[in-house]
Amino acid sequence: MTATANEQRPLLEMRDISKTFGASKALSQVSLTVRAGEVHALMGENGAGKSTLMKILSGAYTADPGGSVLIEGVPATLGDPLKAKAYGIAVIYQELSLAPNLTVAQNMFLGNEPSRFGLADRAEMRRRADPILKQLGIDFDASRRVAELSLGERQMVEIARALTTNARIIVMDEPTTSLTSRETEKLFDVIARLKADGIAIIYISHRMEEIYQLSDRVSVLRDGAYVGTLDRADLSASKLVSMMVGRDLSSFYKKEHRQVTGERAAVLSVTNIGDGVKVHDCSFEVRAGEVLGIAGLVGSGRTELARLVYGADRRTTGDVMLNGKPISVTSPRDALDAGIAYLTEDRKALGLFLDMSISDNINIGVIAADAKAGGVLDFARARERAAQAVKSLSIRTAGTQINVGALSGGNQQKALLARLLETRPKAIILDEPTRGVDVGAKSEIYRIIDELAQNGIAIVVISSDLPEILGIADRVLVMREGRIAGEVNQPIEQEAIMAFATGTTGTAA
Amino acid sequence: MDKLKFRSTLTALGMLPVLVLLAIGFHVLSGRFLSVNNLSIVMQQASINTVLAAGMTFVILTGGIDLSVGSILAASAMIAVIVSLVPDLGMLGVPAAIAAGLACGFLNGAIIAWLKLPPFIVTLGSLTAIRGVARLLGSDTTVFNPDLPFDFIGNGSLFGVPWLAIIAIATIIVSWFILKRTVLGTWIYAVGGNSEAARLTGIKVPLVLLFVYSMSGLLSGLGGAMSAARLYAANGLQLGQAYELDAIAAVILGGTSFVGGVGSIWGTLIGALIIAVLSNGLILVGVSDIWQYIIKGLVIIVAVGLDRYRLKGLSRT
Amino acid sequence: MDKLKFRSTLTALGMLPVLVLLAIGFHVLSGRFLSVNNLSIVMQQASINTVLAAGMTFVILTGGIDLSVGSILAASAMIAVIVSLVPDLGMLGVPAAIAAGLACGFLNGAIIAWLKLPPFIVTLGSLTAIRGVARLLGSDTTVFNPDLPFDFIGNGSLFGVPWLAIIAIATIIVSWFILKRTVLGTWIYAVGGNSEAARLTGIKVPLVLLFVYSMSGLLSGLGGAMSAARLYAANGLQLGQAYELDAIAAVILGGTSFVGGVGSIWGTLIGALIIAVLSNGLILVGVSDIWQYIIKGLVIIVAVGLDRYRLKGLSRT
Amino acid sequence: KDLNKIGISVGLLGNPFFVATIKGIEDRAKEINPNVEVTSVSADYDLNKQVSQIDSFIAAGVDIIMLNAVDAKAIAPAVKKAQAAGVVVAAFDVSAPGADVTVMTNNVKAGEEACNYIAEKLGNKGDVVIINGPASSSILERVQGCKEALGKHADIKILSDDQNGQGSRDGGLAVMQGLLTRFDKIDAVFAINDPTAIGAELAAKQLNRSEFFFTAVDGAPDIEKALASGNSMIKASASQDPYVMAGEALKLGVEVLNGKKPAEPVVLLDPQLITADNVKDYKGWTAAR
Ligand SMILES: Nc1ncnc2c1ncn2[C@@H]1O[C@H](COP(=O)(O)OP(=O)(O)OP(=O)(O)O)[C@@H](O)[C@H]1O
Ligand SMILES: Nc1ncnc2c1ncn2[C@@H]1O[C@H](COP(=O)(O)OP(=O)(O)OP(=O)(O)O)[C@@H](O)[C@H]1O
Ligand SMILES: [Mg+2]
Ligand SMILES: [Mg+2]
Repeated sequence: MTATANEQRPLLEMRDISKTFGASKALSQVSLTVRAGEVHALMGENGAGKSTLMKILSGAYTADPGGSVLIEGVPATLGDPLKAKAYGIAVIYQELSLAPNLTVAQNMFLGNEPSRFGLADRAEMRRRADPILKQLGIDFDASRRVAELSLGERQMVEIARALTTNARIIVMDEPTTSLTSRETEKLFDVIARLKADGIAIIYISHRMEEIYQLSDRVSVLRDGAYVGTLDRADLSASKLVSMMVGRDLSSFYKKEHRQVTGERAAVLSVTNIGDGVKVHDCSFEVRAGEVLGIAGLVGSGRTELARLVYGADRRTTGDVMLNGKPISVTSPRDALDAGIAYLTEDRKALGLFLDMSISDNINIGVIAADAKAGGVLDFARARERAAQAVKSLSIRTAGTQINVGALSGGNQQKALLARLLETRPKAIILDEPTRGVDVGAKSEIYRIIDELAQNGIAIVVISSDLPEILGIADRVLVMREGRIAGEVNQPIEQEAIMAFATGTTGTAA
Repeated sequence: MDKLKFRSTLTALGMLPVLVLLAIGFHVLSGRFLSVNNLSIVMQQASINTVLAAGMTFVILTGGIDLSVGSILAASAMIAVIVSLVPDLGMLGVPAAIAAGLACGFLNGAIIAWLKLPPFIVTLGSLTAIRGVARLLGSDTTVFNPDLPFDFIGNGSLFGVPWLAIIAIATIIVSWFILKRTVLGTWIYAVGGNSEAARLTGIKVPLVLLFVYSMSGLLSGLGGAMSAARLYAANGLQLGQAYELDAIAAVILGGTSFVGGVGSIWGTLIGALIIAVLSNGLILVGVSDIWQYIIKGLVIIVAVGLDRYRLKGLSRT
Repeated sequence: MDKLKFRSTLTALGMLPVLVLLAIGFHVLSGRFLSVNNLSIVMQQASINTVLAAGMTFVILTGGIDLSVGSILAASAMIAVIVSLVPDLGMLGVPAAIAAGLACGFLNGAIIAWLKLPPFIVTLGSLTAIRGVARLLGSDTTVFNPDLPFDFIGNGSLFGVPWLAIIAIATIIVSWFILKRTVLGTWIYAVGGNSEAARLTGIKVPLVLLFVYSMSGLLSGLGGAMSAARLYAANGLQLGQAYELDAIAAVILGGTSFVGGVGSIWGTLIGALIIAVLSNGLILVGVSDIWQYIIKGLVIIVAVGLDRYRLKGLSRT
Repeated sequence: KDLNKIGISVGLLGNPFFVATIKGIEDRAKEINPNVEVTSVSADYDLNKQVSQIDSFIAAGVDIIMLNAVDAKAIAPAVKKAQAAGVVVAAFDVSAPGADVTVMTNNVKAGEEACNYIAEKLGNKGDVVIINGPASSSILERVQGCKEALGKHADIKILSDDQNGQGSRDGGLAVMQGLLTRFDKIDAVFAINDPTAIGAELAAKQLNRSEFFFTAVDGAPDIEKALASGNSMIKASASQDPYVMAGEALKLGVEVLNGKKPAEPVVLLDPQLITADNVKDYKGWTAAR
């Protein structure tokens, strides 16, 4: 396959693309060549410039003058999304770009509505939407409003949207961050078909196994510069990683040193919790130093469960106990005061204050406790905490006073994690802790989780990334349709989890 | 499923229950509120605000605001009367007013869409500037035409329904059609819901903004013509003062969200009717002016409160 | 680095260049604008709006709005004058006014924070209702007290600086301190930046909202006392009409974002000064009332436009 | 016909002037029928609002509408509509074309008297400032009367007449501050009403300017005090009597209601110039009657 692809004329050539944001350079002189019918993976650490390059391709950003883009050898003028669309470029954006107030179908055809004389043709829209949704195995209705969907479901809508246009080049910027293996497989089927139709796919992901499985060629960016391209045949983990980070990165997720015995006391116990709508009758407990994984399909209610425990939503049934004592949790404040912390899966919408500094973001949970008399901020203490956190979590930044919004995804995630840790929790719930985080940062986050566990903190990790769950969890609960469908103990097997998640074996353990 | 259906019906009804309650309350207290005669008066009184609020709905749906509607109304009304005084061409007053409103709205829209300035400041600026122009048009006095050729608009009726009310209803229906049946309508909602996402899908956000502010201007111009037709006169200084607040209140009472993207034009109609019913009903009941203020303010708050409570009882989020 | 520094200085300066330009322009045209005497007048005229706008800054930083400031000012001014008429206790007029303002603001805040109703509607309701209360307080007439015990506030000065201006500056400094130096200030920015994230980090969002609306009320009350001291009188109906627009304009001119989370109190001060300079300067130059409207409106738009352009020239996004 | 229900619409309630008119109407009405129902509303100087109020009054079945027109010309159609519905319209303070009766102050004369006083005091020579207000008929007439009076004297110069003090203390103060900076020497100021004059005087006191004096129109309660104090820069005000004026309008209106056509449909009441000398005999707006 690579042989035939090699002979083809490139479908897309990007030459010497640079992009400056204010005073910082996100891309310098990057070039990229993509052929028809290939899956071209684009890799690089967080902040390497992958999304920026793709946004230039899609017309969301205009590149600095000097570079050029050729499509089928003809220079193309991009610079506005409509033009890019006309060239047959479709993009699945990393930061989901859906209008939450519109329905799934409306979002899929936004800017591209089937119409007669300017009148929206809803029947036609449904007619064209349904097969695409079916192809992706989407089981929610196209008339649902996007605001009601879970993050994973939204990502599926974003993917479906890219398939509505007759694109020649489809960019997928981390399409699977909130997807579990079942949805991911569906996506891969679709990709295979697109490929067979001669459509070029630029695929960005931080999940190595996806890259191995899919890509024909891999290009790597580092610090906004082009590093090189590998053919499928030359692909190896160590080579890729060293190209990406410029140094060797030894193994990630190890946990041999941690041993949890059944004797340890339960720190967090939840009994029969439910909200009467999306979560029913869930019970579990986590012991000190234990990492409890929660798996399940997209929309199975894992996030909802975590939010109930944390008091972010109101529960209708159930109790929460910490260290054997019942606690009353009716708001996140209560949970934090008791010693339960929660890392949200949606760091932009629900986690960070993008217009505030890194230091403020890290300190926001503890400034009240640190404050001097009269609620006056203790700047020295805050600076110290921020500097300490930046060091111990190796957050890569020019300083602690710059806006957190200027950090790359992985570093934003670490900053958010730092905020939770400052509150010195006894139990901590991590919802998709490595969503959109690069390999380097991922392994650091795993290291942090490991350290926390060693310090006797009870940890719950919700993740859609099955290898991740397999790698770090001591025990896995599987959710299906708002209930705990089963528990998988060591040795943890992928098949067992999937069987519970899809409901092909018996019910609750 | 039944519960879901019931819920969506209730949501769509919005503030209608409040409107009905108010109407019944006033009737019980005054014994005259629900007379045909009075209802026609209420409709007339609501009509101009309804037309302004329809335009405002477009604007607020995109997440913007238009403070200049009152001033545009005043300037257009001036033009309507001035043109109506031209012999033989008097009927042109109405299109002239509408065109003037459209021009003002277009200007607002152009500045907001292309120069990307905040709508609040731009329309606050034009609120002031256009008010000045309106005064200038009549050299700061009242212009008056007792033989207004299009006075039927303001004072006539068709099969017992005042023309003003017919125009208002027509405006609502046209607005509904644009918002719910055309592609443009979807774009308006999309821009309000997530303007960056809209841009990325290739929607020309500036054109959408230009449209909504132009629409608001056009409808303010229509409101000016209606006002002129009703009063046979216009005054650049006094006319339309603080109308923007009433229009915005109608929109928000009707359930349209200030951040954009959520709301319906029918809600706006009900909101405008609630405001008119309050003003008329309180006079009918004989409440003194001072207490009218107090009661009006409280009713507005309580109405939205009830609405929230009603919706909350149904959902759990 | 140098370029970065230059840029951030310019951003912090905000509309200051516009203010300076306006001042110089008016001085050239009138030859009197920059006299000590006139500057003191401008400061006085800006002072009440500055105080209201400071409160409004708190509110807008959380993404809310307070339309009721003008009405609260009127009610508090009434109370200030009425209390000042009590023999021997006259000086209590000032604290009484402030307390009344605080109470109104607290009410607004309580409804918004706990019943979760939209701020626009709640404060529109209280704009109307409190206006009614203000009229009721004086049985709908002007109350006046030619021997106001605290009239020095309105007409006296300290080392040549009018007391009104001193109060306004003090308000700005206190506000700055709260916003930038206290925990509460950080929470206010956090709630405005992302209120759901704020809730999830354990910030008691309702309490923060309660605080900002109370603050806005309190400062409106202070504004009422200042107005009473300046005029020796108060009128429940006329006082403070449309002041909310001026206050909001000052905040937005000062660069605070309508969606919350971004902005500074110094910007607000400059915004309020721009508005006062415009009003005073145009009279000084002898522009007629009508043209004052037109020019004021245009200048406001142009000023924000210039500001945008200035920032754009520096970044490329 | 009996007098059962009265609707009053005034330009702006909350102005003590209109409070006095309403009291005048209520007192006269109670004399005729102690159980009379009176509803008073404020049009806030909005013609649309006033027309709506008139519509509502018609629907509420009032016998008489006591009208203080927001616009002396443009109110005509609404008056006609009310009369067509069998309601008597009695206008006060501002003329309303076609009204059954109108009782108002002679505003031209008020302006004239106030400015004659200026001319006299200045010895027919000097620089005068007119602080204008919202362009309503009564204010236009006052300014007209003033200008006529001053125009008779070639040596009197009008420095400014196009600044709007909004008819309020607040506006008067702000405008006067600007005018005082603009003009180094002023000999006299005519303010279109009392609140404007008081506000303007505050500005003068603040800036330590005392080379001039004020006259105004109204005779409001606060100006009584100022005049009585003797040290005020306000020297005279052409006073109106809102209580009597509105009461008179109601009386004439009731006569029309009973089928008696008034001899004179428009009654002009002469203003009375009050000064420090005669203020103690002046019966003010809020005086108990
Ligand atoms: N709108 C913007 N304004 C300023 N800087 C930006 C902007 N967008 C991106 N950057 C910066 O440009 C650089 C490249 O960002 P980009 O989002 O392209 O990285 P990425 O490779 O997609 O990373 P990730 O894997 O985390 O998605 C980063 O340093 C980022 O901070
Ligand atoms: N705000 C909301 N309103 C209505 N329904 C919602 C809302 N948020 C989530 N849901 C629904 O609740 C169900 C559970 O969502 P939840 O986010 O808990 O799932 P999840 O297992 O975390 O999935 P994901 O991996 O997609 O995050 C989904 O079917 C989703 O559609
Ligand atoms: Mg990216
Ligand atoms: Mg989830």
